[in-house]
Amino acid sequence: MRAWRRVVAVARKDLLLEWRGRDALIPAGSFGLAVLLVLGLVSGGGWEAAPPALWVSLLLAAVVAAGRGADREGEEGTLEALLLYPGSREDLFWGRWLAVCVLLLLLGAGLWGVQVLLFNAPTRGVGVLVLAGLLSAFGLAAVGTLLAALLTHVRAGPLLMPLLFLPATVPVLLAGVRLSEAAASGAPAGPWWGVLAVFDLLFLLVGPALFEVVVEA
Amino acid sequence: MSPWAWVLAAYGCAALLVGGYVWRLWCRYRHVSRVRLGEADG
Amino acid sequence: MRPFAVGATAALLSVGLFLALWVSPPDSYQGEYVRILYVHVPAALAAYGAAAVACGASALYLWRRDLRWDFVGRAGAELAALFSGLTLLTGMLWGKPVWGVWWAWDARLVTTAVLFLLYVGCLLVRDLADDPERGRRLSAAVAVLAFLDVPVVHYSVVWFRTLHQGPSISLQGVKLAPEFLLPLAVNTLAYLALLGVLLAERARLASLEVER
Amino acid sequence: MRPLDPVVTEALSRRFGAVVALRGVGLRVREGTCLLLVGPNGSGKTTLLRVLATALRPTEGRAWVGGYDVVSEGHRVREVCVYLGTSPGVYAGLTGFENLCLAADLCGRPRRQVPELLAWAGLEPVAYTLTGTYSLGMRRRLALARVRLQEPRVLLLDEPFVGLDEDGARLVSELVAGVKDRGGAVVLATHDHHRARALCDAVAELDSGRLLSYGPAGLAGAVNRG
Repeated sequence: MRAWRRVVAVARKDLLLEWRGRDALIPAGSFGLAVLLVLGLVSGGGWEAAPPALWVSLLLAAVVAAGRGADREGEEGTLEALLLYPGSREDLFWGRWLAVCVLLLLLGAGLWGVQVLLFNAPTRGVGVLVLAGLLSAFGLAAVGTLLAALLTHVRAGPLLMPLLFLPATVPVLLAGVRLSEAAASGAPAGPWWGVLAVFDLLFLLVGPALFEVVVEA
Repeated sequence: MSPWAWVLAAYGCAALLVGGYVWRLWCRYRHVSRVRLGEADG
Repeated sequence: MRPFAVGATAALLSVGLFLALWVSPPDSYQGEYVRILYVHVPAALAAYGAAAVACGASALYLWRRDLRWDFVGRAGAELAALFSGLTLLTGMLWGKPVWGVWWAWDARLVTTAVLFLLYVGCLLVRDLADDPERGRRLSAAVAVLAFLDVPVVHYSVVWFRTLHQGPSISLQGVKLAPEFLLPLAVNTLAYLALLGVLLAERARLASLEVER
Repeated sequence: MRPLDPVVTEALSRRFGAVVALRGVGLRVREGTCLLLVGPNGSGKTTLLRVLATALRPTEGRAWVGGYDVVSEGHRVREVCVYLGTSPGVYAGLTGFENLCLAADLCGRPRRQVPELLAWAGLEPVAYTLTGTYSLGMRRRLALARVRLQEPRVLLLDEPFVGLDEDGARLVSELVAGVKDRGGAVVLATHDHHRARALCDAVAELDSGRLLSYGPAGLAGAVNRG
């Protein structure tokens, strides 16, 4: 009960700060938009280029969004205060994870809408896409939260973020693209639900444990 | 290009990379042991 | 023990080289290029071995906080980057004449590239951390994360390619006859021995540098 | 051999690369007392407090807070001890009220204490404005209210008087007195000896990470030298 209260408190704090400052959603969203535009431009903007463009832009936007939550703690010694409260630090991970999940779902929804407009993409199979979006948001938020915490005490941390985040999340990218294609064409999804599930399971199990190790003094 | 050129290029790469790594290890060994000897001298 | 291990590794490497360059016949399909595989495949196995060692030692370091595990973990991460880099280079030098392209989106190549990037990141995190102790902890975390992630990456790339289009020329098509198997086995053994020696020496060097 | 005293250190050392911030510091703070740490800038006061608060890991030596080892039982230490560093640790994008509610949620205290704490800290008029608009003194008052919310057994204060007026300094005295009355211990590092002297029972003087002198507040000349 107490752990749940702590998780919700951290997530609400992050989202409230985000709502007042909008300093993650707007930069990450406009960055994703720029990527989508550029990819559409070079690929000719055919509807078959839409799923890769959508997922690449989402992944790149996630790099920005996940890093921002950790940056915000840098000032005023709030991170140290947060870490020195009694109670398990896994709760802090889950709180931050929840907030990043919400941001990623908003980003994903926005980018999907723009992609439909820009690429003239079919809007069939929205249910499949929503589920794929949810599952990938869980995994991406876990990796992002862990890496952002890991890189706060590393020089040039924001530059290392993509180097670690993008290779590590290749499975989400591939699964997302194939599931989007499957949703659009009504084809069977193959092993991709399994890939997403295994990826989520891995990082939701390992993430909190490594987070505790990463943030300790 | 003759096939052997490709083969030798691959083996050359291996020799260069591994050799370079060993060389670097060796230099650092010498550096460490020199510092230790220096400390022992005074 | 140490001179013996180094000598045995050098001997194995020489025998492997001899078998690979002189004894092994050219392959009917790949021709002389098959000789590149005698360094490519063992290097790939050594890279995965080094990554496994890095993961295990890092996990042990995070658990016990014994510096000796960190030395091994660091050696493993460096060697994983080295051998995966070598695998990529030799893979490209094989791919260009045989496949006609420097790079194919083959699952093995992509997975090795991901491994290379993650371990380079691991080493960078260690060097750029604001405190050496923190650097050890953070890079250990990355080493564990990278090793767990790599199989998922591998299978997703395999399925991504194979379910979409027919597989291009893959290694599975090449049957291994005994005359190719022997040099491959000896070279693999030699590279694993080399990995072991380098791991031990790198870890020893790290411990010497800390004592200083 | 768990020590009974609330704060104990043994041969405590901490290095930052080549820089040695603490060298073999051994201290003991008894129940119901307050220890004043003095020393010039860079003498290791903040490092010592941060090691005790589990914000830093010691390089060598051991330390116990509330009877718990700061390295192996850090989570226990955090249950009995509160550290207030030089930065107040409040979110500029949240109001005073929201900051304290967050603190209450995180340490498992009821939220209904929050209005009363804001009144205690004299922040009632600005309770619903963002702390980004607060002065330094007001943010520090908010941090003091957070300490009071947690009611720690061991209180670690780093320059608690900075930016505070007489009224604010009284809040610090009340907190310290409260901890001492409950049989806890306070370790306080400051250059403001006039305000600190009245609160402290013992003085420890640090220089370049070394403990120069340690004794009852009345006897040691450290306060004047520091």
